Amino acid sequence: MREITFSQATLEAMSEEMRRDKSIFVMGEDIARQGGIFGQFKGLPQEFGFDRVRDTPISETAIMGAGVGAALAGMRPVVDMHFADFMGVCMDEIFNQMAKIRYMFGGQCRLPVVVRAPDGLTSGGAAQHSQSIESWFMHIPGIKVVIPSNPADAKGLLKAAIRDDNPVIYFENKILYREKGPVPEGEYIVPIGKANVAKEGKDVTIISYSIMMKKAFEAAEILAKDGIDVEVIDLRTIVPYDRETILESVKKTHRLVIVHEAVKQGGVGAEIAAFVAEEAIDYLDAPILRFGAPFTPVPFSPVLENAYRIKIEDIVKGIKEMF
Amino acid sequence: MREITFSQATLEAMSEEMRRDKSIFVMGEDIARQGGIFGQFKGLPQEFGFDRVRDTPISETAIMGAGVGAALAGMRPVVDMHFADFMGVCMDEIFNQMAKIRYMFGGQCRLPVVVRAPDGLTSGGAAQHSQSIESWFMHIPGIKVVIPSNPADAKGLLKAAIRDDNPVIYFENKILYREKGPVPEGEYIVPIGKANVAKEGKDVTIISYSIMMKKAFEAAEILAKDGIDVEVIDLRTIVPYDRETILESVKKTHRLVIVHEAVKQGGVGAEIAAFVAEEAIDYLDAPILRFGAPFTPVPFSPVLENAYRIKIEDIVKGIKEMF
Amino acid sequence: MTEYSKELLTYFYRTMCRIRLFEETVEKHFLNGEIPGFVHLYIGEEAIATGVCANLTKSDYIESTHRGHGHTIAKGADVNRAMAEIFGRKTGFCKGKGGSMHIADFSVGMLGANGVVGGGFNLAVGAALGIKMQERKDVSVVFFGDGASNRGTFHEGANLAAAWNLPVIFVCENNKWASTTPHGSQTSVENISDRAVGYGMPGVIVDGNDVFEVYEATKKAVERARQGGGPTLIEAKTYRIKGHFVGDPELYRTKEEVKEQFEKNDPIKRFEMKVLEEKWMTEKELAAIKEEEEELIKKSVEFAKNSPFPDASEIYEDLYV
Amino acid sequence: MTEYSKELLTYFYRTMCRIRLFEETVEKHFLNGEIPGFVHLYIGEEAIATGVCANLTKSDYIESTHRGHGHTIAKGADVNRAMAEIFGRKTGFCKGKGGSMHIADFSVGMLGANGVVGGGFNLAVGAALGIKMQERKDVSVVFFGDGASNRGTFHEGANLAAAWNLPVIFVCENNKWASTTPHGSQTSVENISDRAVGYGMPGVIVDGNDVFEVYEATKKAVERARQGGGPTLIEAKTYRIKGHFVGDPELYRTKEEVKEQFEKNDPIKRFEMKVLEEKWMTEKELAAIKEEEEELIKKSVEFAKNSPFPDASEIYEDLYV
Ligand SMILES: Cc1ncc(C[n+]2csc(CCOP(=O)(O)OP(=O)(O)O)c2C)c(N)n1
Ligand SMILES: Cc1ncc(C[n+]2csc(CCOP(=O)(O)OP(=O)(O)O)c2C)c(N)n1
Ligand SMILES: [Mg+2]
Ligand SMILES: [Mg+2]
Repeated sequence: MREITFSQATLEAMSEEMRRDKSIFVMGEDIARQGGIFGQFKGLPQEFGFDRVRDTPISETAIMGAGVGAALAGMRPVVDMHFADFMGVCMDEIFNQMAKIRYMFGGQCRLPVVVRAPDGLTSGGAAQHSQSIESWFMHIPGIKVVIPSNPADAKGLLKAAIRDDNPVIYFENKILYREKGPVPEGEYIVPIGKANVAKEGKDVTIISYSIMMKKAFEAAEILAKDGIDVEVIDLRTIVPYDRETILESVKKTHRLVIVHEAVKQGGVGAEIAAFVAEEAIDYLDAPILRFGAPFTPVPFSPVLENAYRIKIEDIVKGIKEMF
Repeated sequence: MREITFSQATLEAMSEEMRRDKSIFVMGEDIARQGGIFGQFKGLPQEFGFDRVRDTPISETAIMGAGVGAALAGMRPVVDMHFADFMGVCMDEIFNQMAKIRYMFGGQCRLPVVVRAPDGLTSGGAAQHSQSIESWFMHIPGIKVVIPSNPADAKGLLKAAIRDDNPVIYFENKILYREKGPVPEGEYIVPIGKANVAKEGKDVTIISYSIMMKKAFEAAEILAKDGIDVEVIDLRTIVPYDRETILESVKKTHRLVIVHEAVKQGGVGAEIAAFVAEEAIDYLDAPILRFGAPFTPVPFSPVLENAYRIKIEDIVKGIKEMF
Repeated sequence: MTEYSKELLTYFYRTMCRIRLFEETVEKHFLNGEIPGFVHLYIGEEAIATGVCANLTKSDYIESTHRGHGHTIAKGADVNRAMAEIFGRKTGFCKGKGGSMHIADFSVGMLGANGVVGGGFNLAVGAALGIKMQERKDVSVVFFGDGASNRGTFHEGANLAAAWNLPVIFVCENNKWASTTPHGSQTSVENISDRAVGYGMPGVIVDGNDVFEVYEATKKAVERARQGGGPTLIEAKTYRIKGHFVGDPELYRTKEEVKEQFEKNDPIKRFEMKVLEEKWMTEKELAAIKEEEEELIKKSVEFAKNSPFPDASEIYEDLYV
Repeated sequence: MTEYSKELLTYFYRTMCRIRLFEETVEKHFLNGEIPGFVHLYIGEEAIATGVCANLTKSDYIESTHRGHGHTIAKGADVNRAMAEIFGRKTGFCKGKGGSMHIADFSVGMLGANGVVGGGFNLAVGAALGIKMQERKDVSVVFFGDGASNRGTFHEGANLAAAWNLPVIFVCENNKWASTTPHGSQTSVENISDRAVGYGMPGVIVDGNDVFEVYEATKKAVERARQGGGPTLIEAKTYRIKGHFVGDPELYRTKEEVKEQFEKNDPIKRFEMKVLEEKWMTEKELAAIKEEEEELIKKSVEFAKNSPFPDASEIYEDLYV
């Protein structure tokens, strides 16, 4: 299969969908003239014009609010948050407007808005340009949340998000943009809500998503040498998360580890662990381990930033101690 | 002991502290002229003047941002959010500024800001005036979060929050305001970070906080009749939460239930459950149960709102099934 | 002096009466304990929604506020379903999920009241963007209070609407109060319309108690917008006659102040005086309209009260498509 | 024509040179791969921070932006510790936790750069509130870009500062670009200073490449603020000479445009020409200052490079008091 970058995969999804449906447009800061700060919009305005690929002012509440309003008027907006870190600026538009409009108005409308949110650590991004805040949205009914880990899923999930008639937040990792992977030719969708058993195994389940899938795979490889057969699940969607796949795996392996780059406390891992401790505790042969960032903002200096990162050794060590 | 309302207890805390320290002031919408929409600021401007008890414009980013700025200039601001539901408006000020300023500037300053946030269901408050969003802040390093369940704690925790040199969010339940309870005379503090074993028991632990403590107690009473001895823990502080008290209790009772009014998915209960599943799974004799709101916004109509509420019967039934 | 068609005059009077009677009725039933939640009444401000919406068609949009009943009615929503929503019934526009603060009727382009002050600005701007991209001739109107004009969302929405030349009408209902704070105490300008300068858009002031003035100013703004001329800011000066919400103890002002304002500026009285003086309508015509509206509102309460509450199981409906 | 003391002239020249050299040095080491993160240079805008801060004392506050080195230096921060911070060293102002985008020196009243555009407005307003409540005579200055003027936080901060009559100076550095978008494409007014009308505060425009003009306008605003006269909005027109950040491919403008602007408007050249023409300073004096600054900046790099990185364990420090 051909290999393209994550960034190119999102571009393909965008242009295929925009060709298909004229009501789709995209807006955000620095996406048109420059093609996006990560190049993830390059060429789009050339094909679709500056009307459908719009640079905006630095006005996140207007960008998000106008996305919602345009959807109410029959459009299918994709809004770009520049950095996921800036979602706090328009949090009210996200959680009090976008998430609630369909429900509180009794289902009078559909709200096909996609929010694209580049997240995660970059080198030296520091406290306000490195965050992973997906877990907040797990607690906000009315939004779906997807978070691809590789180019193929990036394309398929973005297409699914755009076609969904509900608001979908699409978290895309800044480091992953540049990474290549096999992407099928032609039309396909990765369904929202379905996790991917990326590697089957029988001894322990690692659940992860986004860039941490790489560490999950690496840990699995190392552990294989010690005879530990790891099942690796890529969550892909955080809301609604795939309860069946998780339970099935845990019932098989009897051991659960969750890995994400976001802060451990109150992270997505907490919900997954709690879910399993509620639904399948009797199947567990070991504590549920969570790996996530320490409880601090992201520090700038490379030494500190490194210390902030999840370490494969820690995952490996943690898993070994489960046996 | 004398009995006063939760609201009066917060007023006592405010005035005692404002008398003690001239750098303390409070600002927010409709707090001065009217005394707060829940009467929780009544009389304060008369004693301390409209300079130290300030009505503000409807500008949450300015209120929150100016609170942080005033703290940097040496004041000890208390800012009122009117309804916790509006914290999304100034989420950036909360999570990117207030929470990070001390850390990202390498400890150059102290940030004694208290954010008061009235939360929870009221009758008919509907989607945007009924929320409990404390769990977001569990995932944001740099803030402390307290959430009292009764008048005595309301006073002691507010005083502790005001004296703390770190940002503290103080969630206060709108229904609790009117409820009376015994409050000691004179000076006292309820320390941040320490849970309260509100009722000792040996068979099962219920962890709760804020208004749900009432349901926890009621469930405990009902279960006592069936010979089930419930230990009830009032978390009091969510960040940092009291890991020791939780572990101690679970190791004693071997059964854990968490109850909060907030949405169950991704709530505070998820973190507590995950923590216990990581640290004390071997002590558990039953699944960890969580009770929280369904995964929808808060509906308006009384019938729906009622259906949205946590039911004591459900807690009782869930606990009975643990044995 | 412009001449007005009988049809328009009738619309003005009928709509203002309908709103007034609706609100008085809601107040009564709220105080009776039959309506839950928070209710904010539009009494004394009827001329604004009425004068503005007289210029709109069903395919135009409005974004409303926490004080949204008047906007809903003026935009042409069915009063039965409006009343039923406020009573929390299944037959309400939002099937009882919204209530007073979240009333909406998408079928007539009323995109919703909003419990968040200033939450509507950018939704309206986005709806206008949709209109423009679809090459429609419609407009998008956002109602907002003097208090709301201090929200950052006003600024961002106004800038975007102007920079992108979108068909938005910003209608500020300056009723002199933002809840308990008088205009001027927390707002740095006397005239909200002055803020238009900062976005290079026209800013006009009208007497918000005069439905004719509101109508004329909006007409101009709407025509401009439909022709691609971009946004306008209209400030309608009025006064909040009732408490901020039903049940407000109103500790912050005197009864006399309110009484004086209402006597001087009741928009319905002023309309009646004007049309009688100008001999545009007769006492009899006015009385007949009022009676019809009384009947309508009475029926709406019956409709609401006879409607079932939603079933508890419906809590899970309408979240996702 | 005002006369300027030799001390002030020296401060102007020294500060502008220091900033320029600092920035050129940072750029070089960034491109060398020695500095992580995002770095935004202040080259070509030196006259603004310099002219503004010449009016301030240590107990006055400034809030800065993502483009904060110039502000930091102009407010009097030690360049060694500034450079060390940008290099991520333990001896930096933030012990390496902040970096370029979060540089701060509270000891001289520099309350921090900000990675969030428009994040500083209300912090500055709050600091001014603190000043006022403590009955101090200090002022609080917030620097912000043309792009940042479209953030809602500008509106809320400006309104609050004006409504409460706080000692805030809003200094807009209109460098014609907000990252990749030219001024005018996303901002609804030509002059940001026009927005002052909406808050009833004075709005003035100055040539931001002329340190004297910046100085004079700020002087007036600062005096006004110190005397309780409230906030002022100053718009300093300038041009962003470098890419938005170091490494910016600058696909959105031509090299010629930039070159022309720099040749015409380099604030340091303009200062040199003026003081020589007016015979306020000699070539020799200027050269001597520049040389001293070159030495200083060279030393700062040595200081930074010789400083240790923080220890990994320090990650847990400085979170809570
Ligand atoms: C973001 C936000 N802040 C505060 C409130 C609480 N609140 C509801 S209405 C209101 C006053 C609104 O005043 P104005 O905009 O003038 O409208 P009016 O009530 O006068 O029609 C306030 C403060 C809110 N609902 N939303
Ligand atoms: C809230 C927010 N939105 C977007 C960004 C990304 N961003 C960083 S700088 C910048 C442009 C700022 O332009 P301007 O305010 O004119 O300042 P300048 O860079 O020209 O000095 C943008 C969009 C950000 N950091 N914060
Ligand atoms: Mg008002
Ligand atoms: Mg700029």
